[in-house]
Amino acid sequence: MTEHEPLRLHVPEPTGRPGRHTDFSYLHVSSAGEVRRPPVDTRPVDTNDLAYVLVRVLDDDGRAVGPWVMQTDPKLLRRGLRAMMKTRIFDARMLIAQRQRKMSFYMQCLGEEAIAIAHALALEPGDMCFPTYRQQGLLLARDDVDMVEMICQLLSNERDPMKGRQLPVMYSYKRAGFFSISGNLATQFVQAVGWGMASAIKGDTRIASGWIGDGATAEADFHTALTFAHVYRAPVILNVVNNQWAISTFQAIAGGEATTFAARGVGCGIASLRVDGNDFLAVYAASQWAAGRARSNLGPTLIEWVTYRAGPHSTSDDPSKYRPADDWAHFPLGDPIARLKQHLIALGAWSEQEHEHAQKELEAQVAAAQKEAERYGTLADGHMRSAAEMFKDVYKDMPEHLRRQRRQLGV
Amino acid sequence: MTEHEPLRLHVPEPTGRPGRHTDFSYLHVSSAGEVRRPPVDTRPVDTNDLAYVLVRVLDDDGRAVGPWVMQTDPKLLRRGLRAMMKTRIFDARMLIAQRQRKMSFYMQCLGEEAIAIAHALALEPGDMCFPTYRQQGLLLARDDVDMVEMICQLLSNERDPMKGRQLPVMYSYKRAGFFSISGNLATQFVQAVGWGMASAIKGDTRIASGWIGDGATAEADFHTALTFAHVYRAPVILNVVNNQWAISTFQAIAGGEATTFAARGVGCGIASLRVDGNDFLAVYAASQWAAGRARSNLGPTLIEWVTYRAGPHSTSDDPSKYRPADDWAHFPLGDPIARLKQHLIALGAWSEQEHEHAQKELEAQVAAAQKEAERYGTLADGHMRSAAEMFKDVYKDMPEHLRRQRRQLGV
Amino acid sequence: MDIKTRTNQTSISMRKTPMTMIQALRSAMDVMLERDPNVVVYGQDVGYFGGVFRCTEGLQAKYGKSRVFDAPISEGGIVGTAVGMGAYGLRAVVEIQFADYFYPASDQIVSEAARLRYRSAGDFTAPITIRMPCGGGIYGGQTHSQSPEALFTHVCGLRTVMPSNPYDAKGLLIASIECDDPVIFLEPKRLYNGPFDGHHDKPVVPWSRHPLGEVPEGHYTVPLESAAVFRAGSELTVITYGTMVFVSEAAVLETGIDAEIIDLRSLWPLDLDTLVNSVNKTGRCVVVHEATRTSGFGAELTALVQEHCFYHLEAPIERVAGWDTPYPHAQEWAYFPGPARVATAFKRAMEA
Amino acid sequence: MDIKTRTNQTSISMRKTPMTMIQALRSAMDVMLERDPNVVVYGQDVGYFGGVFRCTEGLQAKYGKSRVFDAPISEGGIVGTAVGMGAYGLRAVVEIQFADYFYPASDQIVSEAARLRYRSAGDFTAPITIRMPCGGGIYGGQTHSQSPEALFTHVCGLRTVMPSNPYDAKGLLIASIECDDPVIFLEPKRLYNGPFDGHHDKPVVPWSRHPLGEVPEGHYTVPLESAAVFRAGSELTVITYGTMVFVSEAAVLETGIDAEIIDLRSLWPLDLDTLVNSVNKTGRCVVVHEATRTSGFGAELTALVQEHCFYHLEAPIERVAGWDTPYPHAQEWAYFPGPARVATAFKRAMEA
Ligand SMILES: Cc1ncc(C[n+]2csc(CCOP(=O)(O)OP(=O)(O)O)c2C)c(N)n1
Ligand SMILES: Cc1ncc(C[n+]2csc(CCOP(=O)(O)OP(=O)(O)O)c2C)c(N)n1
Ligand SMILES: [Mg+2]
Ligand SMILES: [Mg+2]
Repeated sequence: MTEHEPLRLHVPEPTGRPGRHTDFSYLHVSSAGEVRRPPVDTRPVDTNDLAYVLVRVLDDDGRAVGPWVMQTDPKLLRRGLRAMMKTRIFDARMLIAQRQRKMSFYMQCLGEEAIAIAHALALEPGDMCFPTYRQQGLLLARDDVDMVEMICQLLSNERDPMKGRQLPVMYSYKRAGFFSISGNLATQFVQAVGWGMASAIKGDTRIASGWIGDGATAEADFHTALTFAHVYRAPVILNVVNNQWAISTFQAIAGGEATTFAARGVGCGIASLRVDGNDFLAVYAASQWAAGRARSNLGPTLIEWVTYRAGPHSTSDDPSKYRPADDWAHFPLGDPIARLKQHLIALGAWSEQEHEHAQKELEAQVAAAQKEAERYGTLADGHMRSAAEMFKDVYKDMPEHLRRQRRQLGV
Repeated sequence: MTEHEPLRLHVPEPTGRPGRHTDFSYLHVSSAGEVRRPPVDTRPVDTNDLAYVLVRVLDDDGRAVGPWVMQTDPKLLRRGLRAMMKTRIFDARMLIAQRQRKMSFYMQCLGEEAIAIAHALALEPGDMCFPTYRQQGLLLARDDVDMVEMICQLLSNERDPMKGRQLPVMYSYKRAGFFSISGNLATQFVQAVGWGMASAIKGDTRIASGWIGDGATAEADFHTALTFAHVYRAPVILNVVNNQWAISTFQAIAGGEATTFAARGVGCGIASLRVDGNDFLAVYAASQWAAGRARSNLGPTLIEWVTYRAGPHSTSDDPSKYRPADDWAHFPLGDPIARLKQHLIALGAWSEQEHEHAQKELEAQVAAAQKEAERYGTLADGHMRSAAEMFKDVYKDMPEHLRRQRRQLGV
Repeated sequence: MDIKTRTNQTSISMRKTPMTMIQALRSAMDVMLERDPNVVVYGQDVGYFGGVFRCTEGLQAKYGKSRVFDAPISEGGIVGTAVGMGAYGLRAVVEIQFADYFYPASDQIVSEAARLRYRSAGDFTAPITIRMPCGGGIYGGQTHSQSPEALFTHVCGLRTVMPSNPYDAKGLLIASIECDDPVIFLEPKRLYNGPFDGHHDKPVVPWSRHPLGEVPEGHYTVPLESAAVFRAGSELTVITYGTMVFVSEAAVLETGIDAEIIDLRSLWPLDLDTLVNSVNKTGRCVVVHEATRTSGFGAELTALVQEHCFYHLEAPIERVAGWDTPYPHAQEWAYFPGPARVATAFKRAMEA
Repeated sequence: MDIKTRTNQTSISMRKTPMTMIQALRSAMDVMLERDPNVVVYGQDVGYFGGVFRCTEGLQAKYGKSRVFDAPISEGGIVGTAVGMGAYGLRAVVEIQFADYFYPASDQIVSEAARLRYRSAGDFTAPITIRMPCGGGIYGGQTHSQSPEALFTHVCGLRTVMPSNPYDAKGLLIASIECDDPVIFLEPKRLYNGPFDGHHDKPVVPWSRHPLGEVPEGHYTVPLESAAVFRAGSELTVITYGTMVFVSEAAVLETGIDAEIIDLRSLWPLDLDTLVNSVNKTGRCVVVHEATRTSGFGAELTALVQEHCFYHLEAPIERVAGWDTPYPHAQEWAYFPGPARVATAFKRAMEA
């Protein structure tokens, strides 16, 4: 069949690489206020257009515009801003602690703070999130999760609530609606759907919220979650955090080229939105819309949050090897903290002074928490949970063979 | 949060059940000729509308109408008709042979014959299909696959080319572009993409064609195949045979409710079509369109073939337990053989007499093949491949432990 | 036959009915759906139709579609949602249509269900039961015949259970559903209708004519981690489970060797004392399973026995198992480790 | 140190360079990409970036994006497409970022790659090599530390290989890529940079100071199914592989027991003769691996040794292994079966 031209393998490339600036036009950014807001009981198939545009509320001047503007108490926004600031400070300090070898590993959410935090504020008590390792904002948005305890987890010390068994950042807070984080990508996305199904089976009113990264959408469990959520019309919000990168691979390697992650939801019969993840107001509004659907037996909503992973993947990673070092500075959706701050100042509900003051106060809070946590030891100084903990919780009751092994270890 | 109404689990139901006729309006059948035919280099995202309609060429009077009509040699159509008839006769006889316990198991493709056969005729030599157990038409459409050999496989006898190792119908014909069938659903869909990627890597011109059922699209490998096909723009046709049922479960349990399987392709950035699978001309035209895209480095195409599984799932199944017994008679897309026959007669390229004659001739051919195959034994009469075959081909060369085990068995 | 079947007290006085293994399993789910509103049952074809082996027939009609329902063909989704339901507080009893099809669920089983309690330090748990028909003998070929139990026993945090008869099937299934750990519940499909002993050319005796087919109608449990001495004997110890219990019994009858047959029932964690005591008494041991030999669960059993009974062993421990090949279709009975192969091992063990 | 490393003839005269295990693996892929146009290399982060452990660094630049490329985060897709490429005629060498993440690929590995030749009676084959870093010791916690080799050894049709040093790593990887069977190639990540002996509190010696870090630059193979006598000895036999080779060596030095250390290299199919000859000579045997103990590959090794060496055994075969728990993060060194635990087993074996 020599009449045909030879086939070629297409391997997608990012538009920027070290030494070559990224052309972000691939993102297709809508202007603020441009995208329609459908009624909460819209048919999933009718959200198709929304999967290819970008829901944005805050314009370049920090004004809230368009159909997704909600009446939001400035108190709530200030709370959100402070939580974002706290998260960024927390991340920065923990990064230093990791460099000081006080902890073995750390993962920041720099640049993505708005997503988890505005979402957390849009949920209700009792709802359950199934997060990835980059949603510490869900915890830091709350007042009932003790930072000291979180840092003890990070330090793997004597008070680590995970008993030293998990890598740093792999929190679990059932009481705060935060499911145990897994090291295996994507598994939690299906589990979120199962939790939502359970809530529906019991005639409960609580909903689930599942989280996944752009890269991990390539995993099977992404599809599985969409299928089960759609089939059983599960009360769940399916959040895809598209921060453009999965370790060293660009979102096109995960399947983002010439389509969107939101579009996959529509194909599966799920109402879907693509939203500016660095726009606190847009995140809050879209989360509310999706929660409203879930809580009214209207089924799941998939939301692709467009953002940028401003830091390295983890403390084991060096992004300057695979992308321009100053990429974030050119990312068209900016910095979520700066944007909400600008909005609040424009509203007259915040000021530079208040900001500076809050910054200092939060820095002190985090520093104090860290200091206290370090009193219970760090991985480096060997103050950790006893090796006997290793044999517990494998089963509810310890079987004979584990007792034998524990005796063998002499603990 | 008592203000919310209690959540409910939605479990989809078919519109018909034993004793209650199916309402097929859920299918959204377009009229023949109604659906547009985009250029072969269309952008995947621009096929969105095509994923929700139904490409049809043959109208109720057997006329070919609309933009998908192709100049097709009536010889080819006659060949297609004969292959469909042969397949139906083959299935019917093998079913009887199974009831006579000559073989352990059988699976028909009754009612779905047009899909594999028209598709096979649209491919070129060297292309590779990755079928499920319901694409025997791919083999029976060809002149170079010996029916006797196929029946030897079914009988698991001394000449079974699979050496007795596989269930009946699990053929493998590399030379005929037919990949070894797996008992595990969906795996071949990804493999088809891998084969297509390999062809592209080598600068070859051959393309792959992967197959999957509506039910099996819920498996992870469906999503995986779409992702890899999209990312690498693999030269592959992704066929989803939506025959409405997966054993006892209706296609809505696989995720077909209020959406389509074709729509999943669009979401993943793959050009997609939804096509009347009982319309030979539509199948041929859509397959050609997709093959053209693949062969021109335009990437994958997903095609949802809408059809009906007229028989039981397999010889182990009794569909009257879960659906109306006469469901097929009411299926709006009719019988592919009757429809092509009507068309050919309308063209003046076929007649009732020729049909009757062909029927007899093909029956005789199949009967003769069966007779000859049975000369080499059947599973029931114990004329099968030696137990020594069991130890071969586990590895390329038999390792010591298998030699030892073979000696232990004394073969 | 001397069957040491410990059961809970309440069951003793219960009315018994003859049941096949299928009926016994259904009865277990029925009892648990009735008793515990947090129990749900789902899987491929298990809802309206009642399962391809009919184990859940009638349950949807009785308990409604929210508690017994069909699932998409996604083993990963079935187990993954069950884990999520576990986190919520339900007890999901899910069916994998054939054990051969558990692989797409293996990440959810191994990385999630098995480790959830551990990694969350008890914050979340996954008290799920995953039923899977296993084993060959029905001309099912390589994808309807596997016995993958060894893989599960390597995964800490899982319990692996395999009954050999209707009585145990029901009691173990109830115990598994009530258990707070994830349980892999393997059902030897060749035993669904009767105590198949490997003589495939003879008609199988139905359970209605076997004492272990007498099953209490209500709630009872057969405790996990307890083996049964299926047949007491003095000359050698057979450690086995599932279909091979009856195949071993046939080999005993045919060789006349007075073997003690231990039916493990719970594969892991297991009742080590019962094995060790028996082997220390007989001095000879044959391990029998249908699964592929290499790195099969027989390897662990062999290793345990040599560790704990080394000074009592008078002969090498014999392993009888499926050959190290995929389960062939036509040559099924050359593959299946039937009574003749077991008998040969008995003789080797006795003569050594 | 007496290393019986059979290699093919052509290699003997080749120039050797000091290499880390990472460099040796990269060199193997480089050699094969160069020699065989049908070899392709892909996986998560392996293209532009060169792999999270940098094993494929520079290969994309050298061979182009069609032959060395990044893959989506889908282990099932990576292996599934590799099977399809095998059917086409390519030899895919794919990387699973950590062995802990192979589970989503298990259906494609077990049901497809391993059985394709068999089920198609040789019509199609899957000559693929699946590389996976395994083992702990880097504070990776339960999802960056596993050693799942036992699971693969239970699957007929697969070959499972684990090198313990740069020389073997390169020779075995080339042999694996050239092999027409699917090969699971496990790389003990703790050995990437030096012969780690379990003394985590001491700095590790770099490979450049170890004779096995001397690696020929060109093409050579270390044949599959051949074990190496890593250290000759007379008092007991240690059967081990991967990181535990050096841990066992440390235990020998620390106990002064003259143990023969066998480095299996190919786990399955394996070089049984080398083990059996050694145990028959020494009469004592300790099996050592890092993986979880129950149904670990040590169980199979123990079963084989007791079967083939029963009458030569003077003591129960000891197993040293990871505890039957997930790999903990903070308590990593209490989990890891270091020299002290191995030494204790040596002593038990000698005193029995
Ligand atoms: C099953 C599995 N495969 C691979 C990995 C290794 N891994 C950890 S994070 C990561 C990248 C994930 O990227 P993305 O989903 O985009 O999330 P992000 O880190 O950007 O938040 C990879 C490949 C893993 N943890 N689990
Ligand atoms: C992994 C896996 N799970 C379950 C099965 C059992 N099974 C065989 S065919 C089938 C139904 C498939 O339905 P569909 O994909 O619609 O194909 P159809 O039979 O309608 O052609 C099921 C559940 C299997 N073979 N493999
Ligand atoms: Mg990302
Ligand atoms: Mg179907």
